[in-house]
Amino acid sequence: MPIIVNEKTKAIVQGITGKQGSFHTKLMLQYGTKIVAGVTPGKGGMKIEGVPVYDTVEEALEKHEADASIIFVPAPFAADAALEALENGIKTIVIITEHIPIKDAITVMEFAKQQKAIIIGPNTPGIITPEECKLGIMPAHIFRKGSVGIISRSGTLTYEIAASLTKNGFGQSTCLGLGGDPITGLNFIDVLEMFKEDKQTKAVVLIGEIGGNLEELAAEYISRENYPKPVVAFIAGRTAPPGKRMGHAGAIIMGKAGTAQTKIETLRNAGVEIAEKPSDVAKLLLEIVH
Amino acid sequence: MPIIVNEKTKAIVQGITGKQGSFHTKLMLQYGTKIVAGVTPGKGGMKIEGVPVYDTVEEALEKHEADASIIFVPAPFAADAALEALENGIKTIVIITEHIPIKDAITVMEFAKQQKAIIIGPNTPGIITPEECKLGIMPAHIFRKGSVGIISRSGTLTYEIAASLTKNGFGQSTCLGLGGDPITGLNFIDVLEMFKEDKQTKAVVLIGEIGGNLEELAAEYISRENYPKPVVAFIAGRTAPPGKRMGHAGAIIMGKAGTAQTKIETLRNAGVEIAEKPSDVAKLLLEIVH
Amino acid sequence: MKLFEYEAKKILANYGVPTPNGGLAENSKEACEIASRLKPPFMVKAQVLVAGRGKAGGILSAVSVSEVEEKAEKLFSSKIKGLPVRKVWIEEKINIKRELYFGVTTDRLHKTYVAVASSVGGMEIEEVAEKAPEKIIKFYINPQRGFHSFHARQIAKKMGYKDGQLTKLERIFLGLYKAGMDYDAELIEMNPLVETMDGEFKAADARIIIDDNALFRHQNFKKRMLEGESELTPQEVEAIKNGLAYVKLNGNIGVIGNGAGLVMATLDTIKYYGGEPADFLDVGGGASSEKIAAALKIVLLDPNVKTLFINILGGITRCDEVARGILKAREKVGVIKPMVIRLVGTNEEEGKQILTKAGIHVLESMEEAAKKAVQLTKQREV
Amino acid sequence: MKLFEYEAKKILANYGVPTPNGGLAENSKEACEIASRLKPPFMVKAQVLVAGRGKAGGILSAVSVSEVEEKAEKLFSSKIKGLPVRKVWIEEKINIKRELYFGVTTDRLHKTYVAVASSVGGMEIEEVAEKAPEKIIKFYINPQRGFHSFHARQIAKKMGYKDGQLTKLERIFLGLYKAGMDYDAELIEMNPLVETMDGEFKAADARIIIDDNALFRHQNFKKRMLEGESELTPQEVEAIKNGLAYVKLNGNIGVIGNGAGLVMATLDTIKYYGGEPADFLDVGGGASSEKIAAALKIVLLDPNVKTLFINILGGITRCDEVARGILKAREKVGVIKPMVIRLVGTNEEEGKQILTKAGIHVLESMEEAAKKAVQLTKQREV
Repeated sequence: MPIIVNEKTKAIVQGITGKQGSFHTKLMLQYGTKIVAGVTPGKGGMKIEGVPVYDTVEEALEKHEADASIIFVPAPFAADAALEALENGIKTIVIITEHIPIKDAITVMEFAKQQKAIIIGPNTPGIITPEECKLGIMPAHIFRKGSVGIISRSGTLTYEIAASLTKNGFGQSTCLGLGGDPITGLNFIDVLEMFKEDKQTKAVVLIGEIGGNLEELAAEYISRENYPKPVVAFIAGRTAPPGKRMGHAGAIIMGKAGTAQTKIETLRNAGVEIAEKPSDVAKLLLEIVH
Repeated sequence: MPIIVNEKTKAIVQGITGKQGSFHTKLMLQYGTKIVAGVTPGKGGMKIEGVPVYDTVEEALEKHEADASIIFVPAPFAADAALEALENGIKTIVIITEHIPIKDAITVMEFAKQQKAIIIGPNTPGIITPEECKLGIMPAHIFRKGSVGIISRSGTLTYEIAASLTKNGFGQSTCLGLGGDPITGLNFIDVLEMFKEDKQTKAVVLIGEIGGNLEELAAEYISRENYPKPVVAFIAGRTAPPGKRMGHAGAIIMGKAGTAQTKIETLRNAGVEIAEKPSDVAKLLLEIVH
Repeated sequence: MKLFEYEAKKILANYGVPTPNGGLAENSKEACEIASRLKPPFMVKAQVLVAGRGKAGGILSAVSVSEVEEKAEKLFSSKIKGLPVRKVWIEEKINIKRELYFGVTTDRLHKTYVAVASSVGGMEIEEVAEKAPEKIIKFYINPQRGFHSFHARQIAKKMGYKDGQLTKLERIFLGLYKAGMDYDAELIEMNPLVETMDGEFKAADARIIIDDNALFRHQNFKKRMLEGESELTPQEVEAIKNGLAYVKLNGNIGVIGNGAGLVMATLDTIKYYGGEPADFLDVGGGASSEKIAAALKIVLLDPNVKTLFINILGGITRCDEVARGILKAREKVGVIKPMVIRLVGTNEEEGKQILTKAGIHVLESMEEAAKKAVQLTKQREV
Repeated sequence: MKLFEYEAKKILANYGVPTPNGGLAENSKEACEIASRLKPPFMVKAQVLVAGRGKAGGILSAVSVSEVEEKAEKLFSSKIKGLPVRKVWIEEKINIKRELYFGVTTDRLHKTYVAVASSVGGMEIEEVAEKAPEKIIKFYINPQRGFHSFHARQIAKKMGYKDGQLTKLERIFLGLYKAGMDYDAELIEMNPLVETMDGEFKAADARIIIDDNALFRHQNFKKRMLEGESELTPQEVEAIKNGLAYVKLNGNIGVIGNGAGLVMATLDTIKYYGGEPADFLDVGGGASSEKIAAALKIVLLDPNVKTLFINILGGITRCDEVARGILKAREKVGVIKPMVIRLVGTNEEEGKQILTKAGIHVLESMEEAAKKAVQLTKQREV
């Protein structure tokens, strides 16, 4: 039983009629994810890949049962979609959308806290529990069911590392992208705690990057809690200059804060194995296993 | 043990340095109310009637213990003062101030709900538990300790009726003004419930007026709950024309809603004795007692 | 404070709500000019602050520019429910498929704003609520979370709209809500909000009432109100300027008291004894002699007032101040009408002395005093 | 997006925050005119979007109007940290009793806005936080409840102020907060906020950074940015227009990839093998061949770039689209530089075929490819 999503998860897709929304609905259905309904305001009555589309989440939930939502709505309207899902009782929300204003994200996170709901993202590839449920846009074929949990702030870098793990015989329990924005729903500690309780997960891979201090806080947590499972980390952005956003809104070194060096050092001091290159992650896991 | 305030209540006065604030601080102290501190931004360090004044509620509560606040702050700033009291943990707040914008009052009430705090007012004469505690601006000499609870939407009309009760030998447990604004912290039902539990209270006087339907809802409640104590009501505004605000912001008949006639009728149907004139309240109570 | 239709429409238009093309005229020539820039047929609407303006003949239609001039002239030279017409709004008539209602107001019980929508519009929403309550959609707005696009869509959906109309209504509802919040509206509504034959929506009539207590945040409107251009009578404006609450009534006993509830009860008691109050005047708490004098001036100058009943229960209000104010006003206004005065509470004795010396009789019981006032008035009527 | 000092001050002034009297000059003659309307002495401040402008000679003082002209001339003809000075802000010098700090920014851990205040200002707040953390006051703003007057007073009180100064600071803090919210500021600060000798407060310097993702709500600023008047280089603007994320670096290996983390890791890997990346360029997810071509154009036109390393891990991004984009760009730009391409994932085979046919070698391992790129570059350096 992995974390957050599994074979029983029933999801709706908000923004299902858009280019991305419809494309990934197809892929998620192919993967076996239970997509029960879609929502696009003004497009109610359509079908996308056989999935019925509604104008409002309220209406979709009158007709279908769902506990999760994945959001592909364009940035100016994405926060509204998330609030709609929250107010209608959805407890797991994956926000794929990039470029959501910080102010909007803050509003969403506050409401989610009150509703005791989980937000994955924004600006995330989503979450996948291999062979059970994919709520996201990650290429599915690189993942295998297994015992390594992945928590990441980056999309393609996760695929790079997951593919390498799979190739080296390490399947995954659940892989989750926190999201590349400064304000995201989950942080490393939240997910480390979930993996701690999850029996399927035997080791955790943490993929961080410059900006903020969530990796440092994770290190503190690992050290303080004497974290019971091995953790391997890769931190991107060792060569990033300060004051520049490296693609992700959240990947920026402010003054002296948020450098890869500090993150690496703090994690290492907490007993976390540090990969120098993406391919080292699998090597380090092999060493730990032996 | 009467309701909300008693001899143990310790209060601060917000807006203590103003004309009204300082005048009524003196009268409340004379009545024996425990006023432990005052707050007026920019006036910290002063003393009013021997009460130390602070710039913020935070500071006042660092130095003194208090569980209530009475607010005399001018309307444009009164909501801010109430929010300050709430955020600093005060659980009983009397807002004397009149003319607070509805939008501001709504903000205060929402925050109070979250903090599980009681707001009396705005636009209220306050609350008095005779011979124990007066948190308000009512003339103290007309009240006597006794067993009649008074809930009212009007100030001077309460004095009129309370004085007549006292003259006729009926003392009061607690007298409380809900406030003359459309949005107030407490409604009749809230206070009827408190009086129900209060052993000292043997009968309740309900003083209503035109506007809204809180009297009608109180009638429903009395009838539904088979309210265990006798209730006598006086409703002001039988001759008020529709669409006109009668002094209080809340005293207005909108279309056909909020007339005195409907209120009287509904209350009467719920078994409440209706006084035709203010002096009839005491007469009806005498009848009930005999 | 009520805004004129043209003001409400301008505000809504600024918030993205479609309104019919139109313009404001202060005389029939201007009306003509405006009409010549618009597409016929036209609506010619008197800008007066009363409900039921349409039924009272304040809304006329015209098919040509010359007819606009004629109808405007007619409005300018008439009174609508007793009010002179100073401004006329000319707009393009819209072809109506369906009349809807949408508004935001406050709710006492829920202590918040409530959005009210109905697929039946064009009549008072209270009337709809009575006749077809199932046609009313109410949404209570969480004051901290606010009213969001998706709320607007949920409402539009429940009104039976879909496709592009759903999102059009979404923007209109949201625009109205934002306007309402920014302008401290205690009521903001489009009635009717019209669905046109080609599937568009337009606010055919709009109403905004600004919370009087929030007028300090809207100084331009406050100024207009105090300058007399509002739904208020000159006496009501005079009262506001003096911090008094005044409402004109139809009787002949002038009433002044302290405290809204007490004054209402005074009116009721007068009526109980067979009299007819001429007004409601609340001087509020702790009134100075100047304020009392201003109150007396307003009431004494009302030609309908035959006698004056002053009911003071002194708490913060001091009876001696009241007494001095009464004498001051009598002197200044120079109008002598019989007075019945009930004066009890703080500094009662001093107050009584002052008045007794001046030959004014003072009573202690409100009910006795009311009876006396009715009696005196009846004598004067004979 | 960074705003200029003069813009930030104008915004703050609109929200009731006192700022020194001043004006904006585009040449030294205008500077002169502005100064003649102000009270000497003056500050002459280059409007450039870099930190540390003061130390770099971008802020000068002058005692007379003629000296203003002279100093302005000096600034207009110089570069501050490599940036040309196009505008100069002239203002009255204020007499400083104390320099304070107040700002509002976002906090990742608490997922909300945080107000930061300090009785030590005039230097980077991070420096204060490091040297004297006890001098920093932080207040996390509840996003639903907001920042109220009383919060501002609590902060001012903790900064040691009382009496009238307390309420002055209250209004200033609240004004800044409101400006920050209305302008979607991810950072808004006054540094220093000056307490003058006569007990007043003035924002002597001000900084606003608008959240780039919220620029759609601030079209005037977005327009200005896209027109090139911003902290961005022309290449960065070109990248933004094409929906690309581009950062210029100091090396000579041009890097393009899909996904921010992957590109960062690519840079790190290049460095690991002894190379120096010339840029960071993320084409994002699902890039079209046009987007890829635009990316190549930006990187190929950088004269420092000796070789190009393209790292694509196809998920949503299709490898054949990438391949076509590469060929298109090479043709269009007409600049031939050695390329190392790593291409795996969706439609990998097709992509490889397209490139191989065009004589471009394609690798599968990112690390192999990085090694190869470094090698190639070293060869070209010799």
